[in-house]
Amino acid sequence: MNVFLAGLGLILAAGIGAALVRGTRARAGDAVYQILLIIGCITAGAAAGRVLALGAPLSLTIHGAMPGGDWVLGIDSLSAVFLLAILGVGAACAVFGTHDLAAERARGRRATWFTQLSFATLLAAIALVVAARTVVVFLGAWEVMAISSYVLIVAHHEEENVRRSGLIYLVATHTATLALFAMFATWDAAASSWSFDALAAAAPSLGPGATIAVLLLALVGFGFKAGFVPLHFWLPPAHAAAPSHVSALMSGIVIKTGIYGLLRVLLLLGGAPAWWGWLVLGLGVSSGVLGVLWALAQHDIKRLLAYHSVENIGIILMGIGVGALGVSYHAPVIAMLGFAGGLLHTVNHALFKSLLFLGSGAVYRATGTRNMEELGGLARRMPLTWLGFVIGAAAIIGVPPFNGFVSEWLVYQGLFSAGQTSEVSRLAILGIPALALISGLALACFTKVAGVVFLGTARTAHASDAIEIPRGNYLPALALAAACVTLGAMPALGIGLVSATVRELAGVGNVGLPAPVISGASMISLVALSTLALSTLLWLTRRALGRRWTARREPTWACAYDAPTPRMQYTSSSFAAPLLSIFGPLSGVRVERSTTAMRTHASDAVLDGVALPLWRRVHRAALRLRGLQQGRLHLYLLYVMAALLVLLGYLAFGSRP
Amino acid sequence: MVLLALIAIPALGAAVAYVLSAPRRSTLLIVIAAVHVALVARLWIVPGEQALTGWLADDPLGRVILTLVSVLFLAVAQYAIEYVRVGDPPGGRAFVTCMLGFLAAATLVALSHHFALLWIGLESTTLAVAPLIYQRHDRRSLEAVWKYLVLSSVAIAFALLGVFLLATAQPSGSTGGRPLVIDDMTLRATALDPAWLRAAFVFTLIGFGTKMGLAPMHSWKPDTYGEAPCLVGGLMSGALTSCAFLGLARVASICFAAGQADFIRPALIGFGIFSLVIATAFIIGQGDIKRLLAYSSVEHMGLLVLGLGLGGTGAYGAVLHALNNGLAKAMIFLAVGNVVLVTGTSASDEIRGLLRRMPASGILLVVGLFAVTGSPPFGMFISEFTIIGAAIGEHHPWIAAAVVGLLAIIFVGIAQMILEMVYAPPVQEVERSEERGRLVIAPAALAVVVLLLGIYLPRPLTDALSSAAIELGGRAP
Amino acid sequence: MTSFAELALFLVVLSDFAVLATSRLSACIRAIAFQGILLGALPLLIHLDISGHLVVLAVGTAVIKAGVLPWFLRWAIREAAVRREVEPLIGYMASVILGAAALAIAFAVANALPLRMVGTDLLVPVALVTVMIGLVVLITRSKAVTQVVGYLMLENGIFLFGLTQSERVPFLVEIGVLLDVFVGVFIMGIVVFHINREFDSISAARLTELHD
Amino acid sequence: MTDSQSGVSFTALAVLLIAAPIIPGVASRTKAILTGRQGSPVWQLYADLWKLAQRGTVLSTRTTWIFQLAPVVLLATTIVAAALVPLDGRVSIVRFAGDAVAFAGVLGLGRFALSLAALDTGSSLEGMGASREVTFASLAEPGLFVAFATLGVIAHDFSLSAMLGDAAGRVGASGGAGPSLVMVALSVFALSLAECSRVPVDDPSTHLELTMVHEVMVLDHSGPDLAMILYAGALKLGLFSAILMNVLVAASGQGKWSFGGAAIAALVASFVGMGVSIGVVESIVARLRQPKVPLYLAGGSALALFGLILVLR
Repeated sequence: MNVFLAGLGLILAAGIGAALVRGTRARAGDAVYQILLIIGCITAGAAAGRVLALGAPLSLTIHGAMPGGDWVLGIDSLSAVFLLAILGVGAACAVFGTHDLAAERARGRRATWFTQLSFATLLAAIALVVAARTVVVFLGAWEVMAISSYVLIVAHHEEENVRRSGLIYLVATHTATLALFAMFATWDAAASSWSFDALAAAAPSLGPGATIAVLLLALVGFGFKAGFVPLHFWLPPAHAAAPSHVSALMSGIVIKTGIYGLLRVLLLLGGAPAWWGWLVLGLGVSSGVLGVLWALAQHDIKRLLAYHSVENIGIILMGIGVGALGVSYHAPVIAMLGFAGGLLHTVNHALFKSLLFLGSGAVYRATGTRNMEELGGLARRMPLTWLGFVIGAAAIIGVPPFNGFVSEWLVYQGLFSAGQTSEVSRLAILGIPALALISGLALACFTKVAGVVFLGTARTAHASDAIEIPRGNYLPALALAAACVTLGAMPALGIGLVSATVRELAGVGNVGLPAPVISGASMISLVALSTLALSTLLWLTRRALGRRWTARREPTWACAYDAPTPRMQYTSSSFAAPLLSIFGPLSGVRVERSTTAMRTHASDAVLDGVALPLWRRVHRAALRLRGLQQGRLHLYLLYVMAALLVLLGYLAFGSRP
Repeated sequence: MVLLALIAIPALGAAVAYVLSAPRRSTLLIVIAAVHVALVARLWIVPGEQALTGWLADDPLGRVILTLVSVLFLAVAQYAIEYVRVGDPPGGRAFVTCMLGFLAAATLVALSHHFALLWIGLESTTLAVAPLIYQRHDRRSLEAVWKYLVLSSVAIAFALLGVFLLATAQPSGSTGGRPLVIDDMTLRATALDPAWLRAAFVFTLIGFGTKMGLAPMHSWKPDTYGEAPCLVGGLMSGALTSCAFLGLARVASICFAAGQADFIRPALIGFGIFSLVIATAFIIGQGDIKRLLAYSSVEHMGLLVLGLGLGGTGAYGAVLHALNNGLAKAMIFLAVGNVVLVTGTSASDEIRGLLRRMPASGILLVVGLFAVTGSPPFGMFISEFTIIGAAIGEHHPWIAAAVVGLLAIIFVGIAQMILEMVYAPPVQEVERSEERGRLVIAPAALAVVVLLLGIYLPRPLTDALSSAAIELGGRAP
Repeated sequence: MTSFAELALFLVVLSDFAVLATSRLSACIRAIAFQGILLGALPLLIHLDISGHLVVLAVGTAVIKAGVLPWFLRWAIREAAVRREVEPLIGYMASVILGAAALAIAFAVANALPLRMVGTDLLVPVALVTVMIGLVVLITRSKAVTQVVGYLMLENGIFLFGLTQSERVPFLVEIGVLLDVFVGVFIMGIVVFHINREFDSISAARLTELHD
Repeated sequence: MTDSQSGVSFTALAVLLIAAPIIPGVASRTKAILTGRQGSPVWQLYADLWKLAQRGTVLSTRTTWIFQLAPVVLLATTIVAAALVPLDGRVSIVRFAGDAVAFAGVLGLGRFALSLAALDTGSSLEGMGASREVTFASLAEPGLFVAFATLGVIAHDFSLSAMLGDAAGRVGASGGAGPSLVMVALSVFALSLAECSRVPVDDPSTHLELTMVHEVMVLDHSGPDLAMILYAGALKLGLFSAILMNVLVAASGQGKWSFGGAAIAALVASFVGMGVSIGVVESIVARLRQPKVPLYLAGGSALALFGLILVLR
């Protein structure tokens, strides 16, 4: 455990180091920051790895007069899986971020040491959240994580909408903290102390009402942070506003702490009732479908990726829902499949989503704009970013040689095996068409992004004179891409990583994962490798065949129209139009027509439809009360008299002595 | 002996300061503040001292509030030295005198175990602070001080009536013990006449409630904090309201001892929730930062009274919350003071670009935002968490839900204003920050203390809080 | 002996109504001064064993409440051109009727209170009447000085109520209370003086600049 | 799987690779006969493939490496998909629980590559084709998955070999799952017409680019690339006909053919059958209007869903 804390210390030291070595020797500061941070991640990761490898959870109790009893930290298999994802992706984002900010610092716009310091604090806080074993440490680290990510989101605070998105984010996370506040308070009422073990011990003695309250509050609190549909409204604006390496970390890791929280509560409660499993499965399906639908409607590349995070959280929730159903209907096989699918998809999503965000960050750095309508033809000018992005895209839509497919395959199996049981859990099989629709729409959406942004010809000057970003930037991206491919080609790796936790979650002791999963894993690697082998074989024969015939270069055929302009290419909105028209108003596309122009923009159903109008109504109600304080002393005296009379009435007629 | 010194030194200092010249006045102020803190520290080392035949005594509840007042006064004094020199109307001769007078009166309130003495102390704190509110000598501060004086005097009159009713509730002769002395009254609480005791509680609740600024008797607060200089606002919202809460807590402890718990708990909870609702309504869309902090003070007073009314760990949470709220409120008031000093206005939509113009105060404001709204790393989170835990523990889940909901809305209102002030770009670009170094030390120190309270509660403090909670009809967590 | 006390208490009620009825500020101040004298005399009339501290208390009350404060209030309004009270919110007649109602309520409540009678049974009702009329004056009048007079009347009422417990409430406390009231009114007087200078007329009604 | 068994499935794969291009030929032939025309010979596609293989390629100036990689990936993925399907009606070459998901995933990868290649050329027509192709595919996939789920529930195993192979046959008709199997067959037929871009959804023989879907995506490909794409299309048709044949055999309730030869014959017969039925559909039904296609696909999926509910009940 001390190794882990040493790792965290190194990460914080990296931030402080960057803060100290600022000013003229900023380049040295960057180097110190990167080296220290990577070493910190490796040491902390080693501790987590050891827990997974040896299967021996670590624990550390710090005694002292802290409020709410002494602090307990611990790493069990669940924390270890999340820790590995956090530290790996965190290091990659840090490296990308340093180079990204170096370019910004070169233009002298902003001192970067503060961003680096808060990035290091954020990383350390997330690691602490995952390792916390008492309420005070958990909520403390949770809020430090929320505050430091707020500070990072409003890095470009001179723009008005960045501040607005930052405020929406802060309000959402603070409401989440208050929900957790109430959850832990309800739970603590029955517990002896504020530590998680005491909570676990008190779980059986929680009354039915209290259990429902705890479960719902957990769903709201962690749901806000995870961002499934009704509570996702803060996620797209926050990710669009944040610098790209921060939104990569947030989308890949920070929203996963919500999933970690749900799993931790499930573990402590020892399984949830069936209704909760159905609710989570329902939320997963709705988040998945709506998330990808709204992603299709976006013009801004980072908002699109953010909505895809909502979709993938939906898939993860479907996995957890199936797992919870398995536990509540006492079917360990379903539970193990569901949890394995959900957990592995969390890790996979952390990898390919941060890869995609780093790609979009590189595009933003090179072209200065995020609007897909102004991009195009970047593959030729930024080949390595394009390679990383297309691998990420293939991974996210869940096709065989990549890691996204493995976790979706597990979720499918979980859904199908639930369908085979005789009880009412059979209805879970209806999740299969939903998941198929989600991956179909995801394929449509990422064909659109990859095609419109990187392929075809440059639509504006921004895109045409884009230059490839320096080497330091796309190395982390390619590392993540490599991780996606290896996990895709060797799924046994990923499944082995999560098997210990899955056994714990499903509460089946140390029986192995179901046999079809193990054999399936090796078969999938066979499918993946055969696809790659066959493709290379055909590519080589095609090359050999082609050399005999010269390949002529002509302008694109396009039915012999010889003056095509870049504006005639399919844009992001036209590409998505057929699909969005099918779903009608649900897709939230607002069309503005004037005599001369027609513009479409995507609106968020929950943010514009529910959250903001609700706030305006609360605001209006408050203003109506403003009349109380209109400045006349007489009325103030009357208020005091009224209060006195009320109390005297209470005295006279209130409870008899 | 220490108790008398604690009151006499500031009182004498106040008289002497009136005749001294400006620089020596400031040094006198800071010296007395330091001596006061030292004496209070000595109280912590050897607790339980008595003076004036039991009229002045040191008990855990009083000691916690006294520590808050003393530490707060030291920070404000350090801030005042610079403010007196550089404030828009520089602090005159009466400024330091009134501050020291306030310290003496507040110490009297904290230490007195005789209700009438407590009343006199509270009345003198009101009168000591009145000239400080009128520091700017313009029409708005004149109106503010007038309303403050009239409302407070009426309230104090009711409190006096309450004290007299307490005296009538006490049986005369040997069975009743010394009249109006808290220790005797708690010992012989069952002998008190319930009808008079309840009437006394009603009037003291109105009297001390108005001094605390509970809704609906809070109308003087936004005007007073809005017009008074910020350090005075900090002093009042931190120390004065806590002394008023101490008075109410003393009366409540008598009532709890006399078995009137089921009469006073609904009243306290009712006032608590009502204050929270009113505070929420007025914080949203508030235009002035100082008035917003006033309503935030109303909110936290509501939480204190709610904690006291809930019982169980609520009493422990309430006393700890008084400590945290005092320090956090003073910290954010001093930070706002720096801003108002430089920008000249407290209207929030005219203040922009603090991160550029005054980075230190800007960051302190953001830290203050998270401290005042009870976010975890800070002390306020622990006390709010205890109070809400008590609400659930004492089977009032709906009250807990309502409180959490209102806190969420309040956070939005405060965050909306402060974050816009700090992060929006300044109207005209400014190259070097117009920050005054010395004015940042006090709020920064307070911020550190509030953060520490969230992470580490020293053993003596937790013992004092636990015994205070038991005294107030609750229990330690 | 009790007849003298009852006479004094009756005069106190009379002075209450005088304040309610008059529209001229100087008449108000004279009425409250007269009430001060009565208050000074009452402790002597009620308690037969005239001990040293009772005399000092009585003289102190009389000097402060009858002498110093009324003179001070006159000083505060000396520059005010207008010496008449602005028409109160509910009119003079209504104020007097309200005063009468307060009297009725006071007597009804006084009988219900299980108070161990000390001195005459008239003391508690008169105290309650004075408190209530003080509140009426405070709320309905708009002139700053009249509100101070209302506050003084409120204090007098509570002081009267305090007399029922006088032997139990030690001397030092009585003096302390008296001093506090004196300092309070003193500061209010200064503020009234400043209001007088800032605002053309000293009507408190126009003080509505601060609002949300 | 025993080595004799693998021998049969490998030969079945070889038969598919060889015989698949007949299907479009048979389809156009049947359509010609029904509409009273001479029509092109059955082996027309073989001739085209051979001709294209000899030709040089013309590449657009705008395209990158993805344009040349796409046909290769399309063909490779279709072949791998073939390895997953039990062509001989008993067991496929690669068999594991949940390989139906792999089947759809592999086809998805091919479609992804082809759409990217279409967008790479930068022409608006190819973009339109890619957009429509991806839209219809995303609506057809759920239906296909429901069909697989129904078969899986019947066969109590989510792998294609069990669903379409022996297990379904045994349980099929006898277990009272007959009607739902028929519904699944109909829905698979309807959805395969969409997947392989045949008439009701898309018309391979039209020359008006604005109405095309799949064809317009491959406008810019030429020479061996175009040959690979056409061949992959034919293979996909072969796959779906094999799946359809297995479902129908399961629905009819006879047992499985014990020896290999009959299975191969049945496979070839399914190709011809598929060709004829496509030809019949093409001559009876006209192409659907663009906004009507989602309804058609929803109808196909609803059929499969109804089958699933029947089985789950």
